[in-house]
Amino acid sequence: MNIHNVSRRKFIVTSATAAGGMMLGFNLPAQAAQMNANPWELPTDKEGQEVNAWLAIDPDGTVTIRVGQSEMGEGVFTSMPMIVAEELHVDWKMVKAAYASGNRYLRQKAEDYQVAAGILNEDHQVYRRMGTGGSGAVRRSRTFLQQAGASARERLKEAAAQAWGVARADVTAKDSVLSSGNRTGTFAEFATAASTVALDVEPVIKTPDQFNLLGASVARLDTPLKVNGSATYGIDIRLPGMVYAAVRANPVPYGGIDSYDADAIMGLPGVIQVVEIVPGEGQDLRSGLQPAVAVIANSYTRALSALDQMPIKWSATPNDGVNSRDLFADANAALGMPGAISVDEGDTAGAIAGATTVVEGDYQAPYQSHACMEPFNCTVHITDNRADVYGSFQNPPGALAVVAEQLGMDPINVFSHTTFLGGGFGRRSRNDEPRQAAEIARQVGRPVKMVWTREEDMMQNKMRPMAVARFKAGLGPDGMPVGWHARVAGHSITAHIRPERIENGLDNSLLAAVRNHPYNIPNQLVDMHVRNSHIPVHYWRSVNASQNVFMAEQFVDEMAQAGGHDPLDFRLKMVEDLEDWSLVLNTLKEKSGWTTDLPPGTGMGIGISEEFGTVVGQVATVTVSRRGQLTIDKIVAAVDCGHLVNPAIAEGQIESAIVYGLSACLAGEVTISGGQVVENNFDTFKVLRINEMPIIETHWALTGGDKWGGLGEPGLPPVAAAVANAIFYATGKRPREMPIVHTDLSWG
Amino acid sequence: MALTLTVNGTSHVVDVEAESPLLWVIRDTIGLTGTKFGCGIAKCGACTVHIDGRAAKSCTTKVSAAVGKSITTIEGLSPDSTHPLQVAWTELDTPQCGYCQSGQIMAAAALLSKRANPSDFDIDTEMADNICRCGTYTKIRAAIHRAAEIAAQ
Amino acid sequence: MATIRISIPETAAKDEIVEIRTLISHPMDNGYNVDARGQRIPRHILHTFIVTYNGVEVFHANLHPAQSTNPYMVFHTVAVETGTLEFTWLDDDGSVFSDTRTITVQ
Amino acid sequence: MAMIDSTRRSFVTRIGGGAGAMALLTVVPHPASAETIDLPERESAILEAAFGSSVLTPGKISLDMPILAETGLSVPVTFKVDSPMTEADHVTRIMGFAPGNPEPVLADYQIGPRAGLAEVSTRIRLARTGFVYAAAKLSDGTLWGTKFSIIVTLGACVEDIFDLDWQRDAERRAMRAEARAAAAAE
Repeated sequence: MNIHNVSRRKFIVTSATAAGGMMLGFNLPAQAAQMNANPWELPTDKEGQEVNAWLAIDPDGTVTIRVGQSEMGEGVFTSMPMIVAEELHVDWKMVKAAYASGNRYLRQKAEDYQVAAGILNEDHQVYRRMGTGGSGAVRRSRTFLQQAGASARERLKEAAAQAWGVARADVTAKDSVLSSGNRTGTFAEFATAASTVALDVEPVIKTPDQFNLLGASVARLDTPLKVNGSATYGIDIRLPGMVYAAVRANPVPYGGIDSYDADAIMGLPGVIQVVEIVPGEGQDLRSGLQPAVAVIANSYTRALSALDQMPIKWSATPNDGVNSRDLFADANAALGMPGAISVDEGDTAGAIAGATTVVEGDYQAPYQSHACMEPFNCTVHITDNRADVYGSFQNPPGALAVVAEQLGMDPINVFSHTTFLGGGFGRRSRNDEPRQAAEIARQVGRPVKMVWTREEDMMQNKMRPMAVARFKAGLGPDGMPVGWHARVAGHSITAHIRPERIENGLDNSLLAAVRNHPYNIPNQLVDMHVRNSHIPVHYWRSVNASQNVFMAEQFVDEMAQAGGHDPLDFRLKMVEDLEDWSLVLNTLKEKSGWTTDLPPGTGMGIGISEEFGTVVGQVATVTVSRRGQLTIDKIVAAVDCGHLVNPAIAEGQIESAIVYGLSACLAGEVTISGGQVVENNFDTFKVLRINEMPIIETHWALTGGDKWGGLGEPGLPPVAAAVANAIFYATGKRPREMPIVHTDLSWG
Repeated sequence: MALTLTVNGTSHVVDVEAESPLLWVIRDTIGLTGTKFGCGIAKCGACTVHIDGRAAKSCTTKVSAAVGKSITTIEGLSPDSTHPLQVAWTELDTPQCGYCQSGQIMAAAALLSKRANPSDFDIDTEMADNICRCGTYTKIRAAIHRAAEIAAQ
Repeated sequence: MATIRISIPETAAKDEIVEIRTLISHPMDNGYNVDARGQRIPRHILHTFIVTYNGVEVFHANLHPAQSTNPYMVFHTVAVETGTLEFTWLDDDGSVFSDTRTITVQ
Repeated sequence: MAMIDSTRRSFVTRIGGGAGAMALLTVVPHPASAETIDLPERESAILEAAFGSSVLTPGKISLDMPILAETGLSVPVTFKVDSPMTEADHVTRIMGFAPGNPEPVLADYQIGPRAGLAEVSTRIRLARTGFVYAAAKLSDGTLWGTKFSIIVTLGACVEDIFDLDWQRDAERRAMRAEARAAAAAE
């Protein structure tokens, strides 16, 4: 049964992953088309024929489908080509993927067939959207990728029809073969003709019920490159004549440099020069150079050891006294004052004042680091009137823009080449590092690869913001909420990156999953305070929902307990008018064997939230020893993202988000002391390891229709709440602070 | 100074300082970039190689300590990804971003050479050094069991 | 005190069109930036830039919040006669910044 | 200060590789094919007040700026008008607009024959991806205009990544407000 032949009926698809077995979908035989280890746009090895900007067909039938998003593990190098292939009717075994060109994105506007089909307008760029974020790859690219495949298919059919003297309607295209009656031909044969065919009407793209390939768990195209070490990441780039740069900035972000003694290390082996990086006029925290110093050498290890031996005196900064304790105290103090209002419905204060029971809860979440496995790096090669920048970009046009700005070059002459990313998680959509590499290359005058140590990567990271919250609710005689007030104080990314979008102190993104919780409560007040420090912040997997759901969904449990309700039924009652939330909660109830009747030291807890259009609920089962030793036994997730492109990859993203979320709620955190990041490597920054891995089950509860929810991030926010709520049932103790390691869980 | 290293059966004469980390000699001097840099303090496992058949963190192994030894990197595990682990890894589509997977596979290969049919407990203790930020641990565990099956056939 | 940098040829041929480049240091707070508490930093910009040539106005710019920090301006004028050019910037807070340059016309 | 060279407004580029046959990709960044340049309401009102009319004929004035900027904090731009700048025929005023900015006006220059050349370069702030407009008034009273589409990458996803979540929240709240109103009416 193909998931998508059953469109209207809501159903649950189980693909337990205990042994990675797939209940549904199938693995096609290994790819015939050989993927390039260097994934950036290459002239096709053979004289391929480009039918449109999204696909080129080689004489041997290989079809290179270009990918606008960055492959950082979320599977876009497979899911995006699947969308094009669904319409193209190509033999999937002949498909290989390569990145779309960041430079071409600049120089070319939307193609005519996209404009004629009403999918894009003439002012859009040819690849429309090359940033990767907000779990938007499928949702924001689906229509124009389907159109690219459909319009190419119809042009291939038209070329064959004209050659055979038949009507296009009498030509069929299936698995790269065109046929009409007894005549057949391959896509490769008609590719050149197809590239110049003009259609009076562009084909209409398929609706989900017509999908054949989409919905199947086809094997990932990039896996063969990732099991033999051949896949190229930014850190692996090697260019002829390339030199290496080890760079270090003031440990207090954006602090200055008093002095450094280059002569002390010039004589060390392989050292070529020392480069000082000075911020230009008007460059600031948002995107600009930090004062830094780099040692250039003929190998990275020589550059790094020289940098370590070079005496450097960092300037004092106004932020030397900043530490997490004071930042939290300042933010918690703000919880006592009215903030910028985001939601104000009914008379919340009155409702709470008149309530039978009043519930209150304070929570806290620290700065969090992305800690991608691949430390930051970038390679820049400047020639007379051209610059090439290689790296693990999550926003290739942004990297290109930054290098052009820093070198004073016209962006048209700058070419970004995206590699595979050793993790992005939002961090790599910020391009201060390519700017730094461009400045080094400008001074060095040779191709240079800049590599950050793990310590530099952690200390100069743009963090997931910290936040604190206070909730207050009034319950009626039936124990259901009559009034609900949420107030958040925290570090605002918008205020840091786009201050002009802050109107009288309000940043709604800081309230994600608090402002748009699903519960039907008559009187609601949500307000907030911006409390920024000098620490730069940026998008982290699921952004602020990653702390807000830990806080809000624990408070929902506190209301349930105060009202005498089962936490899951309590939520079901407040979302009974919402079909998708009810389906997810009921699926969870059934699949997790939900109960709060468990022996002491064992507990089940629930957490549910919606982000980027996808509703994810999770039930955690935990065991806590009397001495407070926590074990996460199992996480059961129920997900409604509407439709699935590749179930196996989608399931991998839910599981990945759960593990990333567990790392951030169990023991991992970033604390600031003396204005600096304390946890600067994996000895002090704790992440989940294989021996701590729970069993994870993912169940699809798809409502279909026009819902196309994201998958890279929505799986993360509920896990911290589910674990915390489970801990309460196991121990009676409520961990109000992330990470949970700060709470003594001993009981009995 | 000139040192001779045997990597994946090939000997290389490299002009590097004796205390250089083996990781960077393999990556920058010899040019095998499949072995990855993740932390530099032997805490993440991305740099795992084999030295005389045993798993070693190449970021904290001095190149001088590897002279005269047989060094194996991910590129040397098999000529065409036919090692049971590579077959199992591909069959289960284990990698996501893939950056840690060379180290994961090399650590798993050393485990399999010690224990042909490792238990989950064996895997937990042996593979706890190898961080995966994408969280592919379930598939890593399943792929190791699958590789043991393939090797046994 | 705002630092001012002006580049203009010292000599020019009669009626030659000369390029003038000016830079003045000023934060140009556009009124849409916010402080660490998310509160708007009030608008404080240079709102007018006037250039006179022997007393005759040859360039007049109304500056707006979209003008970048440290306003930079490149424009041209005809070297009609030897004389003095005066460059004046007017600040929201009422202060006036000015500087002069002379040009000799053969 | 390196000024961006402005020689590449429209050119033909051969796309290497992929296309066996040479694919001529002509970039006409801002086809001013329409009869007039129509500005959004806010901007045309200001233009009306300043120039006496907001009907701009495409031509004579050009905008030279990079097609891409990262933060948009300091974007180099050159306003250039094709005019002899004589007593009889010269530019009297040049204005620039950015509908995507919190405030519409980018630039406003009053010049005359004494300028000799109608070309002004500066650096401006742009808040988001979109069109930038330029308008020129000549001594004969005629008005000319152009527009340029620029991409601002940093913060581009700030406004839209939560679009769907806010929309679904608004729908829920509206549905429930109606239900409460209906219940109250009974």
